[in-house]
Amino acid sequence: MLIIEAISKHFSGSPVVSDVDLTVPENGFTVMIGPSGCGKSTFFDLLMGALPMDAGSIRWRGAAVPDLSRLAAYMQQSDLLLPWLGLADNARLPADIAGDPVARSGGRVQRLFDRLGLAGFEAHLPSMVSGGMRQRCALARTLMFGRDLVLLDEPLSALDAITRRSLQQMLRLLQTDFKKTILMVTHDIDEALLLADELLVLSPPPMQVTARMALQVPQPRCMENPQLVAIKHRVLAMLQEERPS
Amino acid sequence: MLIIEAISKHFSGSPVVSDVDLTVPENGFTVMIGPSGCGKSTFFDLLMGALPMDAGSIRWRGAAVPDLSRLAAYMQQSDLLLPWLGLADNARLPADIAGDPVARSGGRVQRLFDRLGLAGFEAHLPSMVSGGMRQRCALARTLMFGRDLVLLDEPLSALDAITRRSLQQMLRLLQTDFKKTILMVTHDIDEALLLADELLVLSPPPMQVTARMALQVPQPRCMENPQLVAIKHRVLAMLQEERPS
Amino acid sequence: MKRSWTIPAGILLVMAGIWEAGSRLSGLPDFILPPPSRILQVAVGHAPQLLPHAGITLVEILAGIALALAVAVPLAVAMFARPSLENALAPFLVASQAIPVFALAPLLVVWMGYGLASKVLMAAVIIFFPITVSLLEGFRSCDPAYRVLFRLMGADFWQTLRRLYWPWALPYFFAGLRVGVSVATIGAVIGEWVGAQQGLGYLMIQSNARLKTDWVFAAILWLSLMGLALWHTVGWLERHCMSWKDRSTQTSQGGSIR
Amino acid sequence: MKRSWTIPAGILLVMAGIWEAGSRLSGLPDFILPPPSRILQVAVGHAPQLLPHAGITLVEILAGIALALAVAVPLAVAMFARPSLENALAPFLVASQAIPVFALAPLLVVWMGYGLASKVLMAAVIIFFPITVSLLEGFRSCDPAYRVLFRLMGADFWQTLRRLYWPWALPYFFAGLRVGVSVATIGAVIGEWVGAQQGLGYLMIQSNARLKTDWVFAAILWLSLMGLALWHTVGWLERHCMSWKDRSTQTSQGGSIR
Amino acid sequence: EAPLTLMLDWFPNVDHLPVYVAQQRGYFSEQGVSVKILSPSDTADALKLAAAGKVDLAVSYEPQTVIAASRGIDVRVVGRLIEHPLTTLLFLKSAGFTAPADLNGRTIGYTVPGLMDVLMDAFARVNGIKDYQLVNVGFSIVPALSAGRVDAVMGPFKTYETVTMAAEGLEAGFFELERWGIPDYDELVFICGAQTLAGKKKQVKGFVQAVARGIDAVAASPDEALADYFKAVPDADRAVETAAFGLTRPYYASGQACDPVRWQAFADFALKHGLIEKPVAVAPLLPDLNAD
Ligand SMILES: Nc1ncnc2c1ncn2[C@@H]1O[C@H](COP(=O)(O)OP(=O)(O)OP(=O)(O)O)[C@@H](O)[C@H]1O
Ligand SMILES: Nc1ncnc2c1ncn2[C@@H]1O[C@H](COP(=O)(O)OP(=O)(O)OP(=O)(O)O)[C@@H](O)[C@H]1O
Ligand SMILES: Cc1ncc(C[n+]2csc(CCO)c2C)c(N)n1
Ligand SMILES: [Mg+2]
Ligand SMILES: [Mg+2]
Repeated sequence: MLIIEAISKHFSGSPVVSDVDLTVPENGFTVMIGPSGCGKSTFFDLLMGALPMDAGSIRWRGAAVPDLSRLAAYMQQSDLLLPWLGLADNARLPADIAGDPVARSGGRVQRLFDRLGLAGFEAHLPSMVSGGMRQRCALARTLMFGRDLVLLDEPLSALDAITRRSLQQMLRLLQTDFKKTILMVTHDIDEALLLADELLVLSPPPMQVTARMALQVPQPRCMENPQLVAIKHRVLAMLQEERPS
Repeated sequence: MLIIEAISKHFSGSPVVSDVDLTVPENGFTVMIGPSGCGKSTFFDLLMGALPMDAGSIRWRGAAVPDLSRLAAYMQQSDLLLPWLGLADNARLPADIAGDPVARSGGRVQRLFDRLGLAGFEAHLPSMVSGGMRQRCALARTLMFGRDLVLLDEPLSALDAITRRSLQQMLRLLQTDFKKTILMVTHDIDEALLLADELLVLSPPPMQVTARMALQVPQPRCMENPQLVAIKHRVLAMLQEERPS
Repeated sequence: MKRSWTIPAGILLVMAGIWEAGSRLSGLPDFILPPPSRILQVAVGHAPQLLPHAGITLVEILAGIALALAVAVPLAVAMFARPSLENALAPFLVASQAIPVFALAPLLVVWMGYGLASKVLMAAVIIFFPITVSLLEGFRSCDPAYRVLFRLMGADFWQTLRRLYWPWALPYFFAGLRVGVSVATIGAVIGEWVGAQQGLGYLMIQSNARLKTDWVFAAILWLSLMGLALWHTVGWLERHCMSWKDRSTQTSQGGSIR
Repeated sequence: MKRSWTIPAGILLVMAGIWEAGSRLSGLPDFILPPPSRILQVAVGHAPQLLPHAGITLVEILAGIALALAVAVPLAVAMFARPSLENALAPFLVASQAIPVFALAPLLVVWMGYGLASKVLMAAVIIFFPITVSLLEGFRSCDPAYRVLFRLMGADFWQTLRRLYWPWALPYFFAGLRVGVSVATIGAVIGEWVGAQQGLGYLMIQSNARLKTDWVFAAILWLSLMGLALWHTVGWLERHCMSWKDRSTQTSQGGSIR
Repeated sequence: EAPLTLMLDWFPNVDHLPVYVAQQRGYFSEQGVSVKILSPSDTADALKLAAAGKVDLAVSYEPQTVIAASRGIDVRVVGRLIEHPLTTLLFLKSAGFTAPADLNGRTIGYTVPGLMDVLMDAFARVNGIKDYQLVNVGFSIVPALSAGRVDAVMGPFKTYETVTMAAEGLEAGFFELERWGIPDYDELVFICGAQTLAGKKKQVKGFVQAVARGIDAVAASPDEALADYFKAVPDADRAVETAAFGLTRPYYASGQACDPVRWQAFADFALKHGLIEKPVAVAPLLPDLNAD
């Protein structure tokens, strides 16, 4: 279980994340949704220790940790692929750094690439593929971290509906079959509703949790489900009224 | 009227864009939708002359042009903000280059920033704002081009539902009130259906136009409209069956 | 970056101590390597004699840097704008680095006489090269996606230069400038080979011939101080011109590195 | 980039023509500036005498470059890894550039004798500096977002160096190396100032003393050719090491620039 | 007053003292010339620039002048400053050499490649030094000697480098060239370009006469002469230059006319030992300033 308590952060005077608590059960799938610029990426950076937090504490499996940098895989909002490496080499990077032999990690990368529709582009440089393909490669790299906790910041934002659908299924698989604990940011409410065990609606900055909804709809879900449609309208209304202007 | 005929492009042997024809009526709003990596960005680059095309011709208002580099404003898929300039300066760049005095362009930028929810962030550097804010700044910069034709490559992909809704309205305004001719790529089918006069469904690479649908639903539209729902299902089905795997 | 003066000063003291002890114990005579105490004594005690020379050399260095910049920047821009020009000029620029002064000295005298000009020119010849090469490499490293953007905005070459290439190449420029100002000291000294009647280089040659090694090293000490001052000036200038980097160090994009 | 030899060769011819005509018409005597025809005649006609000297100098240059690299790369890495070290060492590195050879010559004689070592050392002292400075600036220019990524992947400093900082700084490294190999020629010549019995620098001093200015310039010609060869070798190496840039020039991200 | 430029062979030192005396005491003015004294960047520069007419007069060495003549460089010797060789084969007294033959099997340094090495070879041949090794020490003469890297150095002046060594507590011994088989020659001479001489003969003559008066004045009152010198060259090292002056005094030229026979002998010797490649007839080098 991941327990986050009272995390705060300000940038030069203005608070960006304000006293956020969060509990993600082991093997849970928590999705965060909130207005653009509300502080989601900053929050993830705080969790990962990429930014120092002003206040707050993190506990993972009962133990207090300063941050999740050694515990979680993190897919940042921008792809951050190395321009001089081919896609497969980019994806293999975490395994390479962990010292895995290419022979072993190569197979895993290949399977991921097949699943992500990147087969045939292993040797392409990031500048030679489309934006969506770069995003998928970054996702592949994140999955190569091989960690139990996965933080995803808008992982599917550059993908078309069909590819997105397929990768959503893959993310579910990750949770169910590979027992990962997932924390994800998305702007797509449908995506959130299809995937989340728990949905957090966030406020404009300073970011706070406005609503916490447990979704007990069983998988596989479908957006026609009236329960989901109802939640969708509630979430939309909430986001709408939060808007200052 | 923009008339594009038989544009083709290949990269080292493999065709990416194959014989695409397109007609965008003056003041029209054409939306392109297609699988990730199918060649949409490449197609836009070809139109803008950022990439040389293998074959094809472009006519604008009756005259043949080699490309649209002097005629169209182009918002690329990545934001390409200059990291050393503040957001407002980044947005003002096209005006600066055109030689507009700051006094004049400053007001326009300010109005755009208000509209885009960037007010208060004029002096922030791109690295100090969120992904969605960067995307909005890039959109503001594109609109500062002040050209009649606007090419948008996934302009709203990093935005939350509410902000996105508001900017969709703004894009409509651009068409109706400012008489722009708009060609846009999106992965969001709802967005396409809400905005398009004509919707083009594209095939996986080599990119071809699979279907062309004129949407005569009057504005303002709403996704509950049964006509749109029907089209949405058709498009989804089309994209689905195109998928090779 | 905050710069502390204590560590280098400490190292300097320790090194000077070792050197002092070494030169007293090893029996290496003063005219080969004078002990630091002796050098300091001359450098400080004879400052009234040294400073006028140092002043002359400093003027040459500054003028040399100015001339080098006035040549290097347009040259790098021209070679970047016209690769054929680069192709055509590069051999001559590289060749210019292979010419020792004594081959040029009589020519310089014939063409420019004994004034400041020949010294400034020699210094500039040495300084301009790293700046040109680095700047050119910096221009070239510019991301093509941005180039396309600027072309689409209708920017001509000069606008793109001012707003894109130049800020993009700034760190390269400063790397070149750092090297340039560091070798500027020796550039001016070498310039003083040519018919100088004053300046630290002149003083060094004379003192060397007269076996006054302590004076040679005192002059080197002054030169080094000048070089350091220039180096720190460039560092300050760099931080000033690229202050946006400081402003954005702690961001959600960048994160802080511990 | 395709390099055409015709344009520089053409410029060279035109320049040589002007120089030739100038030196015939102006009455500037041969012993101050020999006409190019004379220089060429010596450089080619006496190649059998010149080449052995050139060979020695080339060995010194190459050894100097190797030594400089062996020092510069670890030094830049160390200073990047420990900014306090940079802080502590920078003054000494900058000072090292302010020391003229003749001040060091006696020391070199005492410590290293008259062998190859002193020449190689002199060359290396001159070459290592631009490489170190450029490489350090390159390491520093690395995007912090990538640094964070590597830290999150659990990469230690060496892994990050190998997979991120080094490839990132490569263009800077090559800018420094270009400058380094170009000044390597003069570095070796300066090294030959003292204690050499052969080499182009030795030949130049000798020819100068015997008023054989044409030989001095013929030696410079050979030196320049060596410098050029090194320069192009670096260019080739750069294109080779950064071939990914070529592969990605024509892309939907980059576009082709007309 | 007609302006004349004089470029020295090296940085100013007591070798040039008579010139400074002439300047300080207004001898040049009395001859209707004003002299600007320049230092060269290299000893060869003075000769080159004089030959090219870019300076009017230069201080040069007889060996250098002969080499220039053999290369067809048109110079004229118009006067003398030092009338015997000062160049020596110098060593540490502690080495205990008493005759050149003691240098058999030794390492010998030299200062200027192309000049001193050739002279050394000639010296060795004349004096039967065998299997010695030559090393170019540049001007790191004393370090090379005291570090034991070389046993002797060809090139230092017996009147100057010996003194700088003494100042460092090193006693120098030396073999004088003219005593050991090298033809006697004029160490320092005044030269000018052929064109310059043709155009400014009167001024050049005036210059030479003024220098001759300077030399006479040095002989007459050495202490005042030295004082004048220090006035003109304030940053000279007093102790060293005073001592060097004492050693140099006997060598200031007694007359301004060069001896053609002695010059020819040296030129022939130079040809024989490879200092020059083409024979030199010295007569055209040594114009008679008094003839018209
Ligand atoms: N260095 C900084 N200085 C000032 N403000 C900053 C800095 N870094 C981030 N911010 C602010 O923090 C806020 C949150 O940014 P963040 O990237 O976390 O948003 P986000 O929720 O991820 O948005 P998006 O959905 O658009 O990606 C923004 O308003 C941004 O301007
Ligand atoms: N230099 C290149 N060499 C080889 N293939 C390339 C090159 N540049 C682009 N491609 C290929 O062209 C195809 C189309 O890319 P493009 O960026 O146009 O896709 P897209 O439709 O914009 O996708 P997305 O929706 O993911 O942005 C991709 O399959 C890509 O691999
Ligand atoms: C004080 C004094 N010492 C030595 C020399 C000798 N010298 C210096 S260079 C050179 C060779 C000519 O190129 C000679 C003989 C001098 N002139 N003055
Ligand atoms: Mg974000
Ligand atoms: Mg795209």
